[in-house]
Amino acid sequence: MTGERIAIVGVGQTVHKSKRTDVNTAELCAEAVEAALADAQLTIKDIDCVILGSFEPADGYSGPDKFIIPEIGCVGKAGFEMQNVGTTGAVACAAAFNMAASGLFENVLCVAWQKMDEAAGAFGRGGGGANEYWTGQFPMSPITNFARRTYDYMTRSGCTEEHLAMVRVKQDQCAQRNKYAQLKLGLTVEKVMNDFLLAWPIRRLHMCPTTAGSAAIIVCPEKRAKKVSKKPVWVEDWFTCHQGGALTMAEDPQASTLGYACKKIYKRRGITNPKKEIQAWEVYEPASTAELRWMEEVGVAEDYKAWKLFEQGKVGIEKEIPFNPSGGVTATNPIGATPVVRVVEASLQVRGDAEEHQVPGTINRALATGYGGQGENVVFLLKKTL
Amino acid sequence: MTHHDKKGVADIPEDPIVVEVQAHSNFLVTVGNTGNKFLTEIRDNKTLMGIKCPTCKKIYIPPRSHCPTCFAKMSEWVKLSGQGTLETFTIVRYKEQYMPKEPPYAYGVIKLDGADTGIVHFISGVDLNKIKVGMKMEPVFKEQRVGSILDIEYFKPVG
Amino acid sequence: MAQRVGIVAVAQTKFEEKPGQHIGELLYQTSRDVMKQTGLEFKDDGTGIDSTIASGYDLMSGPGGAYMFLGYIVGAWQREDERVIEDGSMAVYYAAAQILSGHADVTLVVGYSKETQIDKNLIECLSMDQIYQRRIGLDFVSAAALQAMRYTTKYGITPEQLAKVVVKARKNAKNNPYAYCCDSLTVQDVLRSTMLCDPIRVQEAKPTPVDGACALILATEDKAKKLTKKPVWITGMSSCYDHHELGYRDLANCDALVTAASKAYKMAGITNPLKEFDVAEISEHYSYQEPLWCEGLGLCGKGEGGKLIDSGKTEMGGELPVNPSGGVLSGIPHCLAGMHSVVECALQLRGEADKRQVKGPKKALAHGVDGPAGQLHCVITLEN
Amino acid sequence: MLKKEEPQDPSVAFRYPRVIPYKHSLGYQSKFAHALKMGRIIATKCPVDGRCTVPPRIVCPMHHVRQTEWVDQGQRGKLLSAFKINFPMFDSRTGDLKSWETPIVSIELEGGARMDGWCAETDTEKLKPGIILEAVWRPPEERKGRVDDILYWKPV
Repeated sequence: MTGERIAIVGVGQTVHKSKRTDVNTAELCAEAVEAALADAQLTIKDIDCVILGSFEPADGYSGPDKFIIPEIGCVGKAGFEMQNVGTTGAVACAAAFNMAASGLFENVLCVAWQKMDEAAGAFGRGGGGANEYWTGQFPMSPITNFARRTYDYMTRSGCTEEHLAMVRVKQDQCAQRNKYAQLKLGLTVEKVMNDFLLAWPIRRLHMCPTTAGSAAIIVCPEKRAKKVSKKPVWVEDWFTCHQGGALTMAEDPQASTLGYACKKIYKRRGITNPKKEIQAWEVYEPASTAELRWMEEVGVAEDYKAWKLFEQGKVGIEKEIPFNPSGGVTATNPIGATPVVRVVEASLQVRGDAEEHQVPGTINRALATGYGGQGENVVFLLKKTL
Repeated sequence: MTHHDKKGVADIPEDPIVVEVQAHSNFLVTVGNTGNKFLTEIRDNKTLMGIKCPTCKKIYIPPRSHCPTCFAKMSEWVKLSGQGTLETFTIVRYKEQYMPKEPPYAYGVIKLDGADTGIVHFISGVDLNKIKVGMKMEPVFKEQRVGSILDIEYFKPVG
Repeated sequence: MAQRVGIVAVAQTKFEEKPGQHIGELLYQTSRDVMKQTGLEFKDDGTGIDSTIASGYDLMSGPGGAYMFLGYIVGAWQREDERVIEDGSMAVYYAAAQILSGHADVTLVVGYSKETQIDKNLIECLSMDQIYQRRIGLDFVSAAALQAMRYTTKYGITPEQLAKVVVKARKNAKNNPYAYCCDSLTVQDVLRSTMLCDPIRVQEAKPTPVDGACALILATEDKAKKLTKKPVWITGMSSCYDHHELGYRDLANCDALVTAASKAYKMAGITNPLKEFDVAEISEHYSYQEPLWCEGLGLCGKGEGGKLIDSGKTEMGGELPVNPSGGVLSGIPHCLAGMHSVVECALQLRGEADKRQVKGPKKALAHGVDGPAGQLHCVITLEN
Repeated sequence: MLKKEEPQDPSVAFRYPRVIPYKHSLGYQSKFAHALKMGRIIATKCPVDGRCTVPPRIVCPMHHVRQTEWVDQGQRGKLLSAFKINFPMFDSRTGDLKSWETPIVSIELEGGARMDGWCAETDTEKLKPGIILEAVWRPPEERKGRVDDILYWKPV
C-alpha cells in the first residue's frame, strides 16, 4: 500500500438485545459511539470523518445516515453512508480504513447499526436481499439459502445432523462468556437436534437471531495511532470480495467468494499456513452450519472435513482452533452492524481485551469477515504489531 | 437427457415490459426514553419541553439525548411556553400518498421562545395567503391526544 | 493531498425517460464506454480495473437489496465492489480516497438512477426522521420550499432572480445533447407556471422522472498519465453534514457547504474561487439553490446570490459559467446529480464539451448534495 | 415473528405502514417474460464458455461480455436438490403470508441453465438428485410473465 498504515484505536458496541424500547435507532448508535470514544480515550471533537452503515431494507429509511448524524454529534463533519446488503458493516469498515489511509483524515469513526425489533414483520416482505424481480418470486430467504447450502454440504462431506448441532453448541458456549452477546441459551446437542425444523437441515437455533445493536470503531493513520493509543490494532489488509448476484443458489449452492478472497489476501501478505499464522477468527456465519464450510474456505480445515474437527473437540476458545470466540453471528446479529462487531471482536482478541472469551496466548493476527447476499464476503486481517 | 426438441427463439417477442409491483412494510418505530418524555408531556400536559446541552447550554426542541455538535449527554428538561416566531413557511400544493392532510396546507418552522431551535409543524387557523414570516405563533392541541407529534394539531397565529 | 488522483475517462447516457431499458443496460452501457476509452478490463492482477464503487439508494432500484443483483454488471465478480448510498459525488469522493489510500490503483465509479421506476418524492420522504418530520408528511420538496422561503425573505432574493436561474439552465441545456429539458423558457414562463410548494413553482423544480447513468474511471497519478493524454486531476474534496431537523438550522445559510468548500479549497490551494475557477457544475434541485449554494461555495458574499445571478457572471461567457450543461434543473436524476457534475467538469477540462465548452478552462468546481434542504454537501475541485 | 407484546402507546413506539410502488423496466429481460407467457423457458448464453443463465443476464458475470444469444431450455430438467420449508413465508404473487406444502427444487434444465421451482411430489425421500422433472404450467390466461407461471415440476 502506498497510503498511510492504519490502526484501530477504539472499539465499541452495545449490549445486543432482541429488543430495545428505551432508545430509538439514533440513540442506539450513540451508545456504540460513546463506547468507542471512551475506549480510544478521544472525544467527538477529535473525529474528523464519519462513515455510517445500515442495511436499509431493515431500517425503515432510505438514507438513515441523515437522522443518525446529529444524535452521534457529527454535525459539521465529513462523511457518508455505505451499504451492500449483508456486508454493509464490512464495506463501512473498508471505507473507514480507506479514508484513514488516504491521509485526508486523522480520526475516522465508523458506526453501523440495526434495530431489528423495528423491522420484524416488515422484513419478510422486504425480501431479505432476495428481491430482484425474478428471484423475489420465490420465497427465498437466508433460511432457504442456508438450508440448501447445508444440505449440499452434508451430501458432499458425510457430516450428520449431530455435527451441525455440535457447531451450534460450541457457538453458545462461546456466547455465554461474551457479555455483549444476545443469545446465551445453555444448549446441548440434544436440545439443538430437537429444535423446530425450519427447512431441513436448518433448525431455528441454527439461524442468526434478529438483534437491536450497534457497533463502532475509530481508525487512525500510523503516526496518530501511535500517539493516541497504547494498544493500536493494525489493519494489515482487507478485501471486499463481492460477486454481485453473479450466481444464484440454484446455479451453485456453495457459491462463496470467501475462499478466493482468503487465498488472494494470504498471498498478498505472505501467509502460507493460515492455521498457524492467524490466532483468532471472527468469521460471519449467518447460520451455525455455515461455519463448517467457512472453516474450510479460510484454510483451517481441509475441504469438506471441518465437521471432523468438531467431532474431535478441536474447536473452541481454548482449543486448537479458536473460531468465533465471541459466539458469532448465530448468537448476535444486528445485520448492518454484524461485520463491524466481527472487527470489534477481532480487535479485542488482538489487544487481549476480550476478557472472559479471550483466546489464550498472544494473538498476533486475527481474521474477521463480513458475509452478505448469496456468498459475498469481505475479509479483514488485523495485527498486533506492524 | 431426453429427446425433447429445442425450438428456436426468434418467434418470442422482445417488446419491453414494465411491471408494477408494490413493496409493503410495516415498521415499528421506537421513540426512545427521551422522545417518550417529550411526547407524553404533550399528551398529558399540553406542554412543549426542550432539552438543554450541559456544555453548549443550547436548548433543543424536538429533543434528543445527545447534543448534535458536542455529543454531550443531555438530560436537563426545560419547559417552554409553546409560543414562538414563524421563521419560514410553505404551502404544499401537490398531493402525495404519505401526506397526512389534503393539500393545500401549510408547514412552518416555528422558532420557540426560550429554545435555540425551531420545530417544523403545520400552520393553520389563518388564511393561507395571510401567513407571514415573523408572525407570533402558538400550538393548538388535539382533543384526543395519544402521545405523538400529531397531538399538536397545528400552530396558529397568537390571538 | 499527498498525491493527485486522476480522472481518466467519463461517460454518461442521455437523460430521458427510459421505461424500455433495464437498469442493468444503463450500467453496462456507461461502464463499457469508459472501459473502451481506456482499454481497461476487469483484472485481478493489478493490470486492469481493481475496484468498483457505485452510488444510489437501495430503495431506488427495488424493495431491498436489489443492487446486489446488479453488481456483476459492473465487474463485481470476485472483486472489490462497494456502494455509497448518497448522491454520486460522494462515490467519486470515496473512490479518490480509496486510490489515495493505496488500496486500489484504478477504480470504476458508476451511478445510476431510474426515476421512472419509483415515486421519487416518496423515496426522498423516507430519509426524514420517523418520529417528528416524516410523521407530519415533510419531504424533500417541502423541506426545500421552507429553505427557499427563509432564504428569499431574509436576503430579499426576488422571484425574477430565481426564474433567471431556470432560464439559464434550459438555455445552456440546448447545447447539451445529453440533457432532458432544453425548452426555451422566459422569466415570465417560469413565473407563470403552477405553484408547487410556495415559493417553488413547477418550472423551478427539477424535472422528473428522468433515467440515466454516469461512469468514471479514476486512477493514481502514474497510471492516469499512462492511460490518457488528458487526465483531469482531483485537487481537493470534502463532504460535510448539517443538522437533520430543519428547525435546528438557519435555513438561509448552508453551513455544511461552507465547511465542505473551505476544506476542499484548502487542499487545492484555492483562495478566490470566483476568480480561480473557470467553470462550475452545481447540483441545484430547485432554482433557489443556485444562488444559495453559490454563497456557500464562496462565489459571492452572504445574501448576494441574487445579485450574482443578475450580474451575468454565471452565464456562459461570464466570469464563471455555472452549469454549462444545464445542470439538474434541465433534468438529471436523483442521486446522480453530483456525479454528473464531476463528469461535466471533466469534459470541460478536457475540452470535450462540444457546444457547451467553456473557453480554455484550467480549474473546475463540482458540487453534489443529498438530504433534506441540503443536509449533506460534497465539493470536489478539479484541474487539467 | 409478528406483533409479539407490541407497545400500545405511540409515545413509546408506533407502527409506520408504508407501500412503495415500483414500475420495473424489464428491458432486455422482457423476452424472458414473453417466453414464460408462452410456456417456454429461455436463457441467455455466454459467448465465451456457453454457460446459460436463468434469470437472463445482460453480461456474463465471469467474462464480462454481452450475452445476446437466447437459448431455449426445453421443458424438462434434472433434479439437483430438494427441500421443504416448514415456516410461513410471503407469497410475492399475492403479498400474503402462507405455508408452503410443496418442496423447493433446483433443476438443471436440458439447455444447461439452472433454476428454482416447486415440486408436485411432496415426499422428499422420493426426490433423489438426478431424477428428471417436467414443467407444469399455469393455464395461458393466468400467466403473467413471472417465473411462477410454472406452477410446479413433476417427476416424469
